[in-house]
Amino acid sequence: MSETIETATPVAPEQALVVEETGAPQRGFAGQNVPRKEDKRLVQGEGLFVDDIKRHGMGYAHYVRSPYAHANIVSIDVSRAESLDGVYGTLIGEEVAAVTEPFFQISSPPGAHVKDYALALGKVRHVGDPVAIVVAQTRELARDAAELVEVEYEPLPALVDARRALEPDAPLLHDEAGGNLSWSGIYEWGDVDSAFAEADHVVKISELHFDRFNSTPLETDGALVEFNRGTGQWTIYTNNQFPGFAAIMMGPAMRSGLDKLRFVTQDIGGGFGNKITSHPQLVAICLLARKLNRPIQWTEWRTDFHLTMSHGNERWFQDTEVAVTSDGTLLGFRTKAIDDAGAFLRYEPLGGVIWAQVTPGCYRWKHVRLEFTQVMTNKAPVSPNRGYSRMQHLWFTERVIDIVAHELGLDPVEVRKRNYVRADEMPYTTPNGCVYDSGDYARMLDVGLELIGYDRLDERRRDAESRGKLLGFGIGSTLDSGTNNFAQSRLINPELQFSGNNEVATVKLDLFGEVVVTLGTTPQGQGHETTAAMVVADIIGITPDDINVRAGHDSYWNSHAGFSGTYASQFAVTGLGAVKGAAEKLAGEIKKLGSVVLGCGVDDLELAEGHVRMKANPEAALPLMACGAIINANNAGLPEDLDVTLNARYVFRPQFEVPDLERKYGNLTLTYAAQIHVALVEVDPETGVYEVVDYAAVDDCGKRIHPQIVEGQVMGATAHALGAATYETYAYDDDGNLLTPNFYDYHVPHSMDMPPLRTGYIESPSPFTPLGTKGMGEGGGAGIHAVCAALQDALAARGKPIVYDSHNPYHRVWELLQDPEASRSRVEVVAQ
Amino acid sequence: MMVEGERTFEAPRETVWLVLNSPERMAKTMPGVESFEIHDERHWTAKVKIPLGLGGLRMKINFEKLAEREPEHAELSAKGDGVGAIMNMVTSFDLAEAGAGATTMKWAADVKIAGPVGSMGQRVLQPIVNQQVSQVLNSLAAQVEQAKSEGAS
Amino acid sequence: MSAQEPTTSRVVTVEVNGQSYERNVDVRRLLIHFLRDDLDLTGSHIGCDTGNCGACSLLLDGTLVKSCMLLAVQADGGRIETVEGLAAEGELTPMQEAFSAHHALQCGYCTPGMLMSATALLRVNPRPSEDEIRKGLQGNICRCTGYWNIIDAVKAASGQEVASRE
Amino acid sequence: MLLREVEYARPSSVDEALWLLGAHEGARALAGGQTLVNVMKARAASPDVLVDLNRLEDLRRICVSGETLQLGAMATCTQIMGSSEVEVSRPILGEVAAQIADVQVRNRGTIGGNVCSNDPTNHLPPLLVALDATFTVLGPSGERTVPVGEFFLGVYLTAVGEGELLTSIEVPAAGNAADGFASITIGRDGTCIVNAAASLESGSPRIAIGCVDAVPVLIQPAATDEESVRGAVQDARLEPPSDVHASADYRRHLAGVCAVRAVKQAEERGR
Repeated sequence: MSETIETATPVAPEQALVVEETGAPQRGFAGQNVPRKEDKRLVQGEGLFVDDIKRHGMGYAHYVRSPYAHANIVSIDVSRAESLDGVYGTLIGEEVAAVTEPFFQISSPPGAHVKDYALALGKVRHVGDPVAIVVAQTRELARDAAELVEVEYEPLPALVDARRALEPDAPLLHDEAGGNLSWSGIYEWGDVDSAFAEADHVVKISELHFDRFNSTPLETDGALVEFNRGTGQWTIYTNNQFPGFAAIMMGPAMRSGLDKLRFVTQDIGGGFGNKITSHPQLVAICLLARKLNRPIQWTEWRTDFHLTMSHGNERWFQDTEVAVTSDGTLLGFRTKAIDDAGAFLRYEPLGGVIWAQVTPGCYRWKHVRLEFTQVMTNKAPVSPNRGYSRMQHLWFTERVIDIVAHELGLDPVEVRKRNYVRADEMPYTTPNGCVYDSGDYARMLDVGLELIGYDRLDERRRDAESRGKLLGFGIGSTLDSGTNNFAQSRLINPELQFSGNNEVATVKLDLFGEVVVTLGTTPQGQGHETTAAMVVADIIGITPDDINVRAGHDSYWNSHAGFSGTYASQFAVTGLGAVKGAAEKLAGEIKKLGSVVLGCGVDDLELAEGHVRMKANPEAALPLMACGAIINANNAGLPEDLDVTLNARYVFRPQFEVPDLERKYGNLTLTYAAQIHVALVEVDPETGVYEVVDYAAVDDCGKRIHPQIVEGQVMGATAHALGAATYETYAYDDDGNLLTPNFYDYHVPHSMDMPPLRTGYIESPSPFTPLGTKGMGEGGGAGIHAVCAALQDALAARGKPIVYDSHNPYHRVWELLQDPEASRSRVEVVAQ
Repeated sequence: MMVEGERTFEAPRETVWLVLNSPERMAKTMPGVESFEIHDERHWTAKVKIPLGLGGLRMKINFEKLAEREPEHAELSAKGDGVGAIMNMVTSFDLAEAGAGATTMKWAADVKIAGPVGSMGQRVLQPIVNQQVSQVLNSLAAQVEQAKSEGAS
Repeated sequence: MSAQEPTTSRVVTVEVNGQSYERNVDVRRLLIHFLRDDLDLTGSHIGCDTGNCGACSLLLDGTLVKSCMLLAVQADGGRIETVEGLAAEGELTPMQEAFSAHHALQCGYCTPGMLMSATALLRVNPRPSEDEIRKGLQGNICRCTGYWNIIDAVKAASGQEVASRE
Repeated sequence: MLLREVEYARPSSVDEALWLLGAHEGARALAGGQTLVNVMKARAASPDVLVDLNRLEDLRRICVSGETLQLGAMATCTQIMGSSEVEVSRPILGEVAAQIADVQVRNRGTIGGNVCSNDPTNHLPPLLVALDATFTVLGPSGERTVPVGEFFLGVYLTAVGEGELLTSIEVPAAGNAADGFASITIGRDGTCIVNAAASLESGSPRIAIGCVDAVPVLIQPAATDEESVRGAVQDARLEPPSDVHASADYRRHLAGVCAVRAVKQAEERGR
């Protein structure tokens, strides 16, 4: 297998060509909506999801979980459980601690001192914290036995409000950390003080709150693990979406070489970031597979997912001050962010820097100070959730824009257009050294306004009034920054040795002419098999149907690297970049072989219609099948120095530098897709019940390889945002009980809840990526911002209440209507 | 959740106090008691089957008398442990003469329910708790009547 | 009086997608687990614990049900249709074709249940309005698509015009 | 989630069902199972024996006898929605049945199961209170009819005792009565926050409010104007539960709103 690592240097977006029989050039597959390769199996129930996998003699694992938010574990007795017929065995925290190390902590101190194991050790820190696992012959028996595990707890006071976490009398979660602080840092760029000196107005906002929710993929986490005693290797069939990260977490903890951890995924029932941090569960199941010497199957229950898995970061923004000139030009802002990480740091405190990828949002403010404080509480651990950490910050910037506009009597559309980064400023360097690659936000807004019928807004207001409703109009402007520079983790912990990013693909031409593609990614519905095939087809001169893209990820394919996975809006850049690189290498080798066989120069050859052939004389052609046969099985007489394997591996590596850690300055991500969304809501003033009655989503993710898939991602992100804006919340009572542990009380949007949707797009190709694409799919929570803005607009007529929370269920809207002053007291405008 | 109220009994304070502090009599006020075991005058245990229409919820409840100021104030802790539910309840009783051999009892209970049953939601649990409480109070009244007729003191 | 005594397990005979099965089943085993674990028919999925998500939807004697709220023994003697039975000899149904053509699935986890609900809807209502489609699918949660493309697919499968969004 | 071990019997007659319920301690009738099975999955409740009523077609019958609409306890929501008898004699039942959960649940869920579970969020209990329904309960000692005022005893608790079986629900035919229903749910079709049903006969309203107490609260204002209805709701001194979806105050407020809306809808239909 030949191997080179190249650097993707900025190239102009190109248009792949294939040659038709006529010889006339025509458009390639890229840019077309070809049918998804994945669909045929999925619409027939022939997908392979993790719970579908079975092995002879496998045992079913069931977790015993804490009913208390915070308690010491006095004793655990599994004897009655183990004596039940059909029970294979159990696992408890002491055993885990005896054979594993605590998980590596990303954080610098104090978070670095947190000790986190696969099962609770000595105390439980949130409702659902796992204290034991029972394995039995059937799912039912495992659960029966779990009820026989006797755990004695000594309840402790629970910490549920992050704002209290640093008070001296606050309950302490992790003694080793010496407090509830995980990480804090001060970010300051530009000249904040003089910006405020220059300002005509300073708008002060005492507190804003971004609520806790997550995207609840319909398939919960799971794994089937086999342990090979002879080789000491674990094969982990799972739906973890970031095996590269899981391996880094699990290997050292399990005192195991990474190659002993074989990760296999196929179809994954949604991820949205929520399936990145299942490494504690995977470790526990691995230990059981070894201890009980049989395959172990674990599928998380929905209730367990809600209680324990991957909540989105809850964040407060306190003492915010915004410097504005009288014409509505935004100069800068100061704020203090308090981030609630929950009980453990499974991916945190990376949220403490990820937000900085979009520091100024879509706007040109130059002077920013943000004090970031992250604390731990007796709630489920947080981890990446679609829009991870940027969404919280973008919601904040959008709230600020609308509050400023409302309080200064300015038009939210005008204020945005005045302050958006302009198309002619692209590529644009932000105050903290990030580079917005391309885009035209003002134009996107115009498209959105047209789609929503902005010119008929007054008419619609009157119509709503005539029906006793209040109509509101709101904009959400967001960025979907993609392709991380992992060096940003050093802003959290300078000791970390991560930087840059990468992804791997292999493309080979097999004995019988079959083109086979393997990816390091772990798709969860993004259609990687399809788009990868399109890119390869355009380069090799065949059709996507001729190409077999292996489904999922398998460490054994050797087609993965340290950052392999599907997360953080990057496949269209890193994944397809790797695919393109590998396909071009293969194309080069095919031509090299062709030149030998056809006796001509490499440059005289082209690839088309499944042949390598002479441009001048298409009759002189060698079928790909022949190429595959020659190299793989019929190679006598080939020149000794012919370096052709027809098996190309390519590692795509975007160009990044390590940021200046002192100034916290540098480029943190490669691409910036943008979403400008516009929402119209109608509020029933009698009840606070409201509905989104019209919605327009305008997206720009550069070159679109498969427009339908891109639009599908936009729709999905929009649905998540609308759900979070109105219905979805992880609410806890004062004792730390989760009040929304299932789909009754955690209402995700149903088919009846979705508003009429219009979509628009513009294409600003990225100058920094091989295909002009930008990573996309997360969105920036634009729907949350747009609904908040629309509510504030709708309620303005009723005492100008301030929408201060990202989550606005009916009762909160009703409270805003009842007592607008209570919310207005959060805002003060100081003229200077 | 906090539930509280006030109730007047046509009986002297001593009688009400006696009932409140008699495990045997208190046992009779609880719904669905299947067995009852007294460890000492401050600690006792009851196995109950709380009648939910969908099938009774079995619980083992340990009672502990936390404080008392005879004859006007008492505090009782009840820790219930059942599959699917964990209950912690601290109830305080304050007795005052209401003249003419009557007694008013101010009571307040702080009820905490965790586990799957807890996740059934407050809109379900709160009414259930309120209902159980009013049943307890009614049978408490009955016990007081009985104690009075027995001339207990 | 003489009545059959209650038991904790029973012999169950069902016809699934035209094939009949007989198994001895624990009474407490839910129909969805019976299909997935005992019959190895893993096309129908489980997405919640509470009967909300509809990923396990199937047709029992022609009626759309959620198989996580039925005991397997309750299906005894019944005729079951699941997603695996839609495409006879691998020939996709118009509904399956429409789901693919309109990108009505991403991860594909809700798709089997969604297809069964959509199929059941068109059997009783061959040309449903958009509201009727939404109501017909209200018991099936999808977390990827936001439903818009699914609604389009059902429209298309029922031979109706699908309007552009742009 | 997974059930505890449980015994199961499938009676072939109502008598057999009754015998099974009486002969086995901890036995419980299994109707549609759309609530019971979920509660059993959570293991929040675990009957010892399930007596499956789903093959008892007699219990599914919907018929009109004289001035009374008789609904078999095992009539499903879907059945009620499509029943011409219901359409003719008390259409509101079909309309409200159509607002329950989703297609799959309506296909299995029965009117008897819905009222016997009496979850505060259910739509049918307040509706049947407003319609002044009566309930036929069969027990070892024979049949008895229970007026709606005595039927609902608490959350998951009704007058149907151990060893008894709810066989049918009788609702007076509308005659010149007009009915209305209003509810506030999470989203278009999510969990109910507050609901109310109203039935007006010659101006004297029966209004039942759900999800504000353990059982539906009946209020009977003197008149149907908004002021009287709101006043009557206030006089009821509701102490609603507060939860993640609504504070007690908000529920109290919505109770008034829903009551008024249900009455308005009834009046519009009356005209």
